[in-house]
Amino acid sequence: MTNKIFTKEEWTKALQGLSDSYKVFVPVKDGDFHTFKPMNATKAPDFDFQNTRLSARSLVYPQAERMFEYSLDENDPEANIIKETPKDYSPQAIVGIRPCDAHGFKIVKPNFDNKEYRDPWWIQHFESTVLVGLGCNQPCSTCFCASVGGGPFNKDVLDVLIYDLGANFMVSGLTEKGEAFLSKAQGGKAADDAAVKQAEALATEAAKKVKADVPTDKLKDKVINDLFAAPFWQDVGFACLNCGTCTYLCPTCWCFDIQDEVLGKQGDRIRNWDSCMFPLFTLHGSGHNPRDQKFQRVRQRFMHKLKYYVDKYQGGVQCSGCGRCVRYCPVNIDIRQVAELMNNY
Amino acid sequence: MLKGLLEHIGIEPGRLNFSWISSAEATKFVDVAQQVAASVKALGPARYLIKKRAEVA
Amino acid sequence: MRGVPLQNPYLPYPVRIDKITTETTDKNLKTFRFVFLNPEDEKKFAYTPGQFAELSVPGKGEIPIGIASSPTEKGFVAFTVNKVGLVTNYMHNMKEGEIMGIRGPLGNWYPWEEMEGKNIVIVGGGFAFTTLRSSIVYMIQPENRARFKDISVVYGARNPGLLLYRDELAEWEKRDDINMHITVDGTDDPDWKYNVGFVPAITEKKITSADNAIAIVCGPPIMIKFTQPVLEKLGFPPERIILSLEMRMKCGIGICGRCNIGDKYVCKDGPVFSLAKLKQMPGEY
Amino acid sequence: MSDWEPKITTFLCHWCSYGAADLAGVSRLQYPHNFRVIRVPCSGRVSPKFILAAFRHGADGVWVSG
Amino acid sequence: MIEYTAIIRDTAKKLLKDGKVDVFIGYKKGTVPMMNEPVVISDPEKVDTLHWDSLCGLNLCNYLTKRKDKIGIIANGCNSRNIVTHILENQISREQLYIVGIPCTGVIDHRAVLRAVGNKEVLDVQEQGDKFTVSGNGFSETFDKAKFLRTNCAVCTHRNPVIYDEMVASPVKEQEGVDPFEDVKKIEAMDPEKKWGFFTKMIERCLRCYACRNSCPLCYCPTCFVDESKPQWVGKSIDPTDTMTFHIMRAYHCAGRCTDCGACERVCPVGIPMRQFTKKLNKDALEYFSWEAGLNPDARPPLDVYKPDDYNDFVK
Repeated sequence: MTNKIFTKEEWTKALQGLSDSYKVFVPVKDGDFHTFKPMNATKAPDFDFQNTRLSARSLVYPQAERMFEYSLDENDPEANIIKETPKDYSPQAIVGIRPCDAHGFKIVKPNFDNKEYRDPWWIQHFESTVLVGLGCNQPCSTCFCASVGGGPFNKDVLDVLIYDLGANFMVSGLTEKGEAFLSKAQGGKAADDAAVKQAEALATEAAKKVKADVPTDKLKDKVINDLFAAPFWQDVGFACLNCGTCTYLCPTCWCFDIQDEVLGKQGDRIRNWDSCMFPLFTLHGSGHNPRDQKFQRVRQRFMHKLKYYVDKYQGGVQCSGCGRCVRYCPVNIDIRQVAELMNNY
Repeated sequence: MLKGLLEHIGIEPGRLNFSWISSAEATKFVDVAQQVAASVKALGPARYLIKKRAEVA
Repeated sequence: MRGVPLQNPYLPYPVRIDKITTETTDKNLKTFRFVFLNPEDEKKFAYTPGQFAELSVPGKGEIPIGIASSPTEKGFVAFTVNKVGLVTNYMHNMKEGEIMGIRGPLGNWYPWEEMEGKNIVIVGGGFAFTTLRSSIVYMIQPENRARFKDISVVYGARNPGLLLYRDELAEWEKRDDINMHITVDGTDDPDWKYNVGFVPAITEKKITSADNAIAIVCGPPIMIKFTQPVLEKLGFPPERIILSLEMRMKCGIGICGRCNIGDKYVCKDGPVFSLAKLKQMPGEY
Repeated sequence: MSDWEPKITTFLCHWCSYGAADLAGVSRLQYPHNFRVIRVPCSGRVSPKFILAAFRHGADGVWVSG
Repeated sequence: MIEYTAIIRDTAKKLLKDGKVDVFIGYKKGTVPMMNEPVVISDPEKVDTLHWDSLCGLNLCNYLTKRKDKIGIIANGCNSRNIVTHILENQISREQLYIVGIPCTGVIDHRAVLRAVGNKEVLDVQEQGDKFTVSGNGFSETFDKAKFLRTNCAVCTHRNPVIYDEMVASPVKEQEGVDPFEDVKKIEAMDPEKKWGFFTKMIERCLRCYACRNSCPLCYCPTCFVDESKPQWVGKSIDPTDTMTFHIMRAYHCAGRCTDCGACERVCPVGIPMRQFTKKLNKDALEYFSWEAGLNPDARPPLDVYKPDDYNDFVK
């Protein structure tokens, strides 16, 4: 494990150097919030943020992604044959991703990559990505990563972890992929013991600051149909607008829709994020909709995250505790409260 | 009002035209048709809101 | 990088429409017979009755449809398509010889191992008869017939014109190794020689015993709702009532999340479920 | 650019302007040929969606006439 | 403002106890500062969750659509105008409603507050009359509420409810001398290219989550045009043309109906000021038809009626 110290200026410079061998995505301030953008000279990366408004999931699993293309031209001998779109899987690095968002990739992995089916796009994007995490010195009051198997300096899934030591960054390689990334970084010097100690102290300190303690321990012992029939769903779902904010900002939501788009004789099959909050999500061709009421859709979201996923993969809840849905839900439906309701039901 | 909104967004005035012509007013039809064609022609090809191949990853 | 190139589970096999048959008098149901453009794809498309596939029309989209042909029928696959939405409307206007795609086989199948050595009761209604046809054709093949005991089929439609596969039904009716009970909800045809009555009622009349029997039920929700108590009264335990679910689907391989009910995906863990299993799942279907 | 001719999607009411266009034709009046006419039962049938759809498909202009 | 809470609770309790209403719709205090959750209460003992402060910025009228029961609801100026629109459009009947009017002094723009504290995390907000104090880790600042109003509230000229059964306080003074369309005029002065650039940039970040549509009380169609598949008007990806089409149509469907309540901007997860679309329509409605939505339950909306004196020169 390599630990290196960079001053903040050195680190930005090193990243610029790395742009030759990687597509480097860095958090950039865009209006009121931060978002991941490709590294370039015009906008400097800004590592002083709570978290990006949108999770980094779109860099591995784009909101809209072309799957296939085809020609509808009658004169084309290959007309109507659906063909794969060539993709660019050159290495990319997400620098400054928070450990919770990285943890999100671990949560969704069994969905995209399991023994029955393997999603080629997600897997190839994921495998070509170096996750360079930035530890959270100052977790938000809405964060509850520690309750769901993560933590502000959680290292699993990350390839590199950055510690913000004030004037300097201590950057430590965690995996082979991460070490390879670091070895290409120019500048910096080996970290001394004092720095390592300081970094560890930061991590311990931050772990203490994650206050929200969301109970999820008893969820696995509940019976699906009991929770499903619980009396609180109408109340929980009343305020919901059925917008897709929670699911689109979430690092662990994976649902998508497949659409064909045609322009002239050129057709594309595109997959777009979808949301279980939309009534259309489950509308049958016959007009029947098994989840036509909004409380049912709200219930589906929480049941899926906090119960179905738990039962299906036996690996905890489908939530990385990033707190985005808590902070940005326009009507303040709070997953922490719902988790408590479900856990104690 | 749609015309107002579209113009507000940047569709040039003159691209969208409305008129009211009775079925007996063939000459009025021709007049208006000439006006419409001239006004659109003067603006040149449309630049905005044309659906192109989806800009997606 | 591991496992690259991956086989892309979303990529449909190109097929040519070989034959289109209009099944019903209202012309809303047509059976499409497809031939694979690449013969090796037919081998990859090895299926078992009860499974479905995604029919993929370039420019329109994909629809999940039960496979109506039986794996014992070689050289083609067949699907019966009801005209309801964007894709199906388009398909109904397609002609023989046109190219499209199919993707599959997807989902699970009827529990053939469990069904071996048992009496089979098939209850079907309307255009949900497709995978049941597949099953019947599969079972009455000489090489398979001995694996099953008595086969009884109750199949109903709203009127005689809406029955699927009428020629085959008549043929099966003549056989002595399968008990056919064809019924319609009502008819003004004085020459109608089969039953008149709703499927649950005919089931109650014609099926006498649940001994060593397994029931496969596939039909509109209202039929299922009323058939279920009939079967339970006959003595079928929930484990031996097999149902096939419908759900809005996109990917068909348990990834896109749409057809999730409880901890199951209808597309991957279904569409075939026993009533016993369904009772443990939320009733969102 | 001078030989460029615009494409104008035109929605004409069956009872009014379409009749006028017809009459113009019968009377052999000359008018520009840039119009792609869609006859509608009433210009009230024209939803704003249609107008946007025309622009999205690359129309250079849209003319609705009742 | 805060004192309204107690009155709302008392009123709700009384209404529910007397059986005058089956349910009461209001806000409850959020679990996160500057966020409040709409709530429906049917048990008179539970009215203590009701809450009102200057951060209740949604539109409760949204929750009325097609309800069958008798409803008590709180409404400030813009919300009450939407109730009027709902009644006009037969989404709810006046007889079903018991409206508790709130004289409103504007809603605080939570984004502006965050900007003012350098996007640090706010842990607490306290209101004191026309001032409020926000505090978080290592900071505490007091601001003038008037300077932090949402942009729609800052130019609002209908702060008092136009329709109500009782008021929680006496009406406030309406603002005078504000020009609600200052920004619209600025855009109007641009040339087409600049305008297009401005709006394209504005919606660039749109996620197509439809929070703006769903938070809007005007958007109650069972199937929105973006969801229609036969024909499919709009692509569903985040293609810029599709996104623009969605925004144009969404806005246009609000023509002559929008009350500028600001719910759409409030809920947008990426902070798109989409009122720039609807405000133009509001301005045109006012200029051409002297119409402001939801002021009069007896007047038909302008796009509903034919008048020989239409502003369009083609109507002759």
